[in-house]
Amino acid sequence: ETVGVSMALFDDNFLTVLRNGMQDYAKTLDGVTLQVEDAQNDVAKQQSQIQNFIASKVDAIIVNPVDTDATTAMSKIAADAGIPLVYVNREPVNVDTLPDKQAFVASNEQESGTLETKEVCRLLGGKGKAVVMMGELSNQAARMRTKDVHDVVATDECKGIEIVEEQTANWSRTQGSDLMTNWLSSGIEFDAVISNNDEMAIGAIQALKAAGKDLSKIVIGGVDATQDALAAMQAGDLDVTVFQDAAGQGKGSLDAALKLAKGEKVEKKVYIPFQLVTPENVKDFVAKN
Amino acid sequence: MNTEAAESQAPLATRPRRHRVPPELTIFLVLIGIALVYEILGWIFVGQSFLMNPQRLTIMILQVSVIGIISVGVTQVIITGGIDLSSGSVVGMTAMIAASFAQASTWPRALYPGLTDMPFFVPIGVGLLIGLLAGYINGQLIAKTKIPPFIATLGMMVSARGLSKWYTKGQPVSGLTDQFNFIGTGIWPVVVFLVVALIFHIALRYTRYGKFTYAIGANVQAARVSGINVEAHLIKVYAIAGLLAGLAGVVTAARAQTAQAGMGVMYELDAIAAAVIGGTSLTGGVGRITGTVIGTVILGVMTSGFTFLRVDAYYQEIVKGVIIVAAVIVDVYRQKKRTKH
Amino acid sequence: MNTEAAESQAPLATRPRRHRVPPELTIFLVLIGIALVYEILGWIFVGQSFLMNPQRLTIMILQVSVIGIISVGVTQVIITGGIDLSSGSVVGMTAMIAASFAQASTWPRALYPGLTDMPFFVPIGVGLLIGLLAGYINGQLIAKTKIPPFIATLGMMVSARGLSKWYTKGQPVSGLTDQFNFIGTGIWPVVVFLVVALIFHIALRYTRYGKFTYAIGANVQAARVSGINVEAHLIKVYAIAGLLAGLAGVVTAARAQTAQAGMGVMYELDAIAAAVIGGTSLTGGVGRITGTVIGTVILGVMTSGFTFLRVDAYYQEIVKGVIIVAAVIVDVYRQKKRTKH
Amino acid sequence: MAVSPSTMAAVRASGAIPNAEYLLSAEGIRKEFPGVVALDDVQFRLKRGSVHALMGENGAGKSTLMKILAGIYTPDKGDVHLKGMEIRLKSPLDALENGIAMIHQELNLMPFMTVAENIWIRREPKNRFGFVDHGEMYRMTEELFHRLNITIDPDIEVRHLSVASRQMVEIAKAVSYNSDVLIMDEPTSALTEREVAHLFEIIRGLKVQGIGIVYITHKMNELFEIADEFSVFRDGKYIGTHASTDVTRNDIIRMMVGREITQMFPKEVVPIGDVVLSAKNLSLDNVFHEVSFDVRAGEILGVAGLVGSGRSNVAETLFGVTPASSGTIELFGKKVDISSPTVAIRNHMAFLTEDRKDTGCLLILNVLENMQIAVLQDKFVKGGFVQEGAIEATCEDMARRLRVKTPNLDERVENLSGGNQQKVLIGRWLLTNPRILILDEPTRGIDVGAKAEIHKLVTEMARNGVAVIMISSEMPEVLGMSDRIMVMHEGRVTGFLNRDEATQVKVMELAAQ
Ligand SMILES: Nc1ncnc2c1ncn2[C@@H]1O[C@H](COP(=O)(O)OP(=O)(O)OP(=O)(O)O)[C@@H](O)[C@H]1O
Ligand SMILES: Nc1ncnc2c1ncn2[C@@H]1O[C@H](COP(=O)(O)OP(=O)(O)OP(=O)(O)O)[C@@H](O)[C@H]1O
Ligand SMILES: [Mg+2]
Ligand SMILES: [Mg+2]
Repeated sequence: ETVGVSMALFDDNFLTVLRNGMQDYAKTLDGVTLQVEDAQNDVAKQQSQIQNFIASKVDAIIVNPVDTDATTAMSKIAADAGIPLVYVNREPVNVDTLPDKQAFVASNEQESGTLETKEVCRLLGGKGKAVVMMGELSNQAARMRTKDVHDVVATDECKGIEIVEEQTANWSRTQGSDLMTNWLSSGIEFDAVISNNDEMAIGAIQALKAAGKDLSKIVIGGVDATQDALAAMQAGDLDVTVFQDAAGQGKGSLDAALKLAKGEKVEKKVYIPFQLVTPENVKDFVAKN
Repeated sequence: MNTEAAESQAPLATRPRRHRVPPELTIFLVLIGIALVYEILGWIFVGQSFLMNPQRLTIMILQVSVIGIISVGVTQVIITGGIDLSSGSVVGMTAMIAASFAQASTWPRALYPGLTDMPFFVPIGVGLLIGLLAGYINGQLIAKTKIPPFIATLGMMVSARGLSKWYTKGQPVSGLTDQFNFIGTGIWPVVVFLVVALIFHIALRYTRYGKFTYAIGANVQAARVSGINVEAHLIKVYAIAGLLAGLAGVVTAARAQTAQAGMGVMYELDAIAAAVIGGTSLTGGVGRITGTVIGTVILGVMTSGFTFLRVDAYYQEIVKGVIIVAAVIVDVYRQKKRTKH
Repeated sequence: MNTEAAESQAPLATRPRRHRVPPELTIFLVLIGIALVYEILGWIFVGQSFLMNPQRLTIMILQVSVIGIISVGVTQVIITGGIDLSSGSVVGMTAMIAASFAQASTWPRALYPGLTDMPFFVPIGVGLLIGLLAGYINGQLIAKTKIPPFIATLGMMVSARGLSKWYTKGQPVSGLTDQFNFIGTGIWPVVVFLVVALIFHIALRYTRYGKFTYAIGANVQAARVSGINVEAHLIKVYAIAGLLAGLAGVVTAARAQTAQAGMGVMYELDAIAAAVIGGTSLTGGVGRITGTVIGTVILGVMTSGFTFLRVDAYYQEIVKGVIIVAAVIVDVYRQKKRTKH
Repeated sequence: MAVSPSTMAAVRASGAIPNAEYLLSAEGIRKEFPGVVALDDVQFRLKRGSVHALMGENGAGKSTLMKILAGIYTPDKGDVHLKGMEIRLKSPLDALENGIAMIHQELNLMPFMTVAENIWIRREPKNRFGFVDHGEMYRMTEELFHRLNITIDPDIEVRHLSVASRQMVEIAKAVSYNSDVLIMDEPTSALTEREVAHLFEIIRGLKVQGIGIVYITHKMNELFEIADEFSVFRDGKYIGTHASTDVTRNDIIRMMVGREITQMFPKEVVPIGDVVLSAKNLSLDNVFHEVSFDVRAGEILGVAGLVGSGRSNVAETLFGVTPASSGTIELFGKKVDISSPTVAIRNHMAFLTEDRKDTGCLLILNVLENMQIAVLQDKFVKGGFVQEGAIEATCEDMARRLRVKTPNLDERVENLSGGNQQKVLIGRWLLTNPRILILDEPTRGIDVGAKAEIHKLVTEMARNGVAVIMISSEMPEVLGMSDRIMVMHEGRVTGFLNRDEATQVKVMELAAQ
């Protein structure tokens, strides 16, 4: 069987793990070929890739949506062509009305920012000042995770936390570092850094170290549990991150796609849970992502 | 004098104009060449025909029709000797704004709850207007303040992208009416592209607007002394480019049935590449819409071919860069041979 | 003009070389202006000084030093009348490749487990070499096949980005040695930037290399009939631009202490913008490194100022576009006033 | 046997110049461009210490042959000998290293670089650290200018210089190579008499040093003044070589164009009508001041002056290219604010500019597109669409009348010879049927035959009631064609002379003050 895969973006560390998980799994299966495409964060390109897959008569399609609101059109195209479609990692807007032969495999994105912020809140003892580093503003994960931060801070246990600054560093480590330095130079005081991903958090750590700040006094949280993040956590710099089973999602989505291609039935929604990573359990994750 | 005069007059009277090899021929042959290579490789490696597949023929153009629409405007800008870096961002901006006037009342999170279910021409009109306005501002900046087009449109590129993120604080705009989405379904985007290309092909070749566009690109000083109101004309050209970027934004939103602030990122580069591959010269004065259409289709064929041949995504980009360069090398080489000295 | 004519009638032997107002003065004043605006707004809204803060002064330049290093090369390319779109991608590519030779043996997943803990000059040398090679290929394509620089470097842009993704299949390269990271710590990137700027400032103004560069950009035909080997020189200029992009890649990786395939995306635009803001003309023949440095610093000041004034992220981009345009408008306007006739 | 440039350089350096009858000779040269045979079995022989003029109509192939000798084109056939040794030039650098320097017909300077940088490019003096020594370069330029008696500031950027000054810089640059062969392709087309005389002094000085000079010109009188011998080309073919003392003006013209040209300035005195253009106290800040004059229908007003006297600037202001800072212009008795060329054209004006490369030709466009551009402002357009057939026929007709030498209207203007480019531009303006025609150096680089033709056209237009303002640096042209002559000096009008009182001396007196 040939399965066409359209990834939102190749340059993303987390999605790279997911993609590789899928590809490694495919190699263990007999007669399964993957055709993986990079949508470069472009909705239209992704849609075209699906249409190209259809023209090439693949047996199933896996989509990691760029824009989860654009999935209605994609579902329709695939359904019209009669080719099974599986969404992975990002929840499509039409998740409750998916046509036949379509499914969704992911973790519940809402959990990640929530887990992160709750742990930060716990470490702060429910009060203090926090700065928030946002990912690329047009990106849904960035918005969702930032919203999670606000939701958690609005809860009773964490009401004492004040968000003093909130800026974007576009998922990037260097921009995260520059943003942190700019904050420090403005004399912003804070007790925690809540970052939308690990890369920016690491950037913040580097900037804080360069400024001679005592990292043990500042709680730093990220999301993704990348290798670099786990290393930072083991070094005692990073306090919180959230593990999302990228490889598991990759494997799960391919399984679902192959089943659908064979005409078998699968669950419409397959959730693979997030897991909180802290210095206590970090060892369990080092080998995972 | 008589023999002399007769001789020097003869060429003009007897030799017909026209009927020269159109300059697009080479690049058209490059296109055919690429397609044939895919066809042959297809039979060898995939056991399928590349071209004899109506679905693929459609998607080949469909996937680049938005680039094509932009590129028609960008071609005209480049012919005047300018450049437009803002088109991709204008696509994003108009997609967002147009879509916000195209939301259905059934959608729970409409941006303007009071303005749902508008007839299709409202969002389309708004989109075109926003594009036109962006282009008009570009044109004004360039014509009036004499800053380089690169900077004026770079500024617009950054600002328009910012505006589309700001407009809904990054939230996508979804739940669009079927009426609006219609323009993005099936081969409608292709139709829009080809109609736009035809209109501006005619405008460039057969109207005064076109002649002036080329003259400005060839020598702006001489054009001014020849009585062309260069400033007014440049504003027109940039406004048209903006209008077409606006149209492209509308089509993009309708195709995706949603609008997102990140739409159209880097489209300006593809559009410029399509124009240049098609023979438009970045130094101005040279270029044709037919060439741009061919350039656009080359980009589409290339992409479809990669998927068809199951080229690994990692290699796709590497090869894409090489093909763009190679296509232009072939073109330059053949042009040079024809005007050798 | 009459005074000009009168002057040129005066006896020659006695007149000293003239000391004219440097053309960078205007844009320098723009920079000062922007800084002062921030300073004043700072006192009003934040109750703090913008400028009297050594940490901020450092980060203002630090955050743009990589752009600056690229821009020094890009400036030279633009002076010849060309353009380099590949620099951002070359940064990404060299960052990846250089970093892969800089991994520490303590890192569990080194790409070349046999080649860990190499002395710092190995990865740096590799990075510079890769950059040089990319630039050399650009130069060869442009000089030998006569394709437009836009296309040659666009091809390189796409291919090099593909290559950096392909190199580790998208995996980041981390766990770099402290020796290697050193060049990215503290104000070292700033030092590298300023040294590079100084070297090429001197090269452009006081060496034949520089004179040839300007001559080619001002009038390539004249340069050729004056006996300049235009092709060989262009190859040199693009190779240097590549080399500097390579250096920028090394610094980027060292600063981030990791390399990722997406590094440097869009840097080429910032680098070109810095050059043009600094007075380099995209039509060639005009430009100075001092101007480019000022242009780069303007970008840095702008960014720091936004954070300082707590400008909402959504507005930042909108305002950034406006400031870029406004800076160049002021510059163009003042230049015009000075050479009015 | 071909000798490499380095060998030649060595030979040159050693001073052991092999004996040969000719300094430079080219035999059997053929050069073809797509659709045009520019040179066909052409020969050319240059003696040491002599000035050899090349004559021929526009498009005869003069520049092409010279570009071959300067290493810019490679010939399809034929060979070139320098001092008896065969050379094959592959680049301009080859030519320079072999001691051949050339002043090109179209000026080739770097506008944003200083005069000194332009002259010494590639040969900049270096100090002991290997850096360019600007002080030394300035000094070298001064020395060179002093020797050639040129007064231009070496430190000024070339873009600030007038066409004439640029021409002088080109000359100085070519001389600075100390070459054995110096090719000058129409060096005087932008110069007034004073500079021409100056140039001839320079040439005589070079001759004495044994340098061979090739001199291309369309100005007959220059030929007799400076050339020792001359060769005539016609339509890419070699016609013959003669000593300039052996022939008369008419002989040469006959050789060049194959016919007699009886009337060089076919001036007709026609009845002069009403004032159509009246300039009152026109000034442009720091450029020209208080310029007032009238031009009447049917009148040809010649404008004379030295280089840089501001004539071109006045013309540009009249046409709205650089609107006046004060003063008024009346057209047909009504005050008109000519704020742009568009306005001027709408008021039936036409303006042939001085610099055909910078402000005239659309080089990369074809003959048709170049000719039609001005007339499209208000004619040959219906509902925005250009009436292709009509405009094409009209342009073709005009091209034939002006005897433009081009394969067809589709030819890029870039590929036309300089003189033919000028004709295309004249055609552009004649097509608009102007009532006021401003001509700035209308016959620059035009051959004698075509010149007579253009003069005839201008006369004809005047007869039809067109008011003509003609700026010219060629004294015979001004004197021969004008009804009245306005003379300018340093941005001010210094006097008017009527046709019957005007003489060369009187004009010069007013021009030089
Ligand atoms: N690059 C070119 N491509 C095509 N045709 C050319 C090119 N250069 C010159 N020609 C043609 O070759 C012929 C000879 O041109 P050339 O410039 O040598 O004439 P010329 O004798 O110098 O004329 P003029 O007195 O007007 O300068 C002309 O017909 C011209 O159109
Ligand atoms: N683009 C320019 N920039 C600066 N100065 C200029 C420019 N063009 C002309 N000038 C100067 O303006 C003065 C008047 O020039 P103008 O061309 O009007 O004189 P002219 O009498 O027509 O002389 P010419 O025979 O050189 O054309 C000259 O001193 C010239 O150096
Ligand atoms: Mg010539
Ligand atoms: Mg003049």
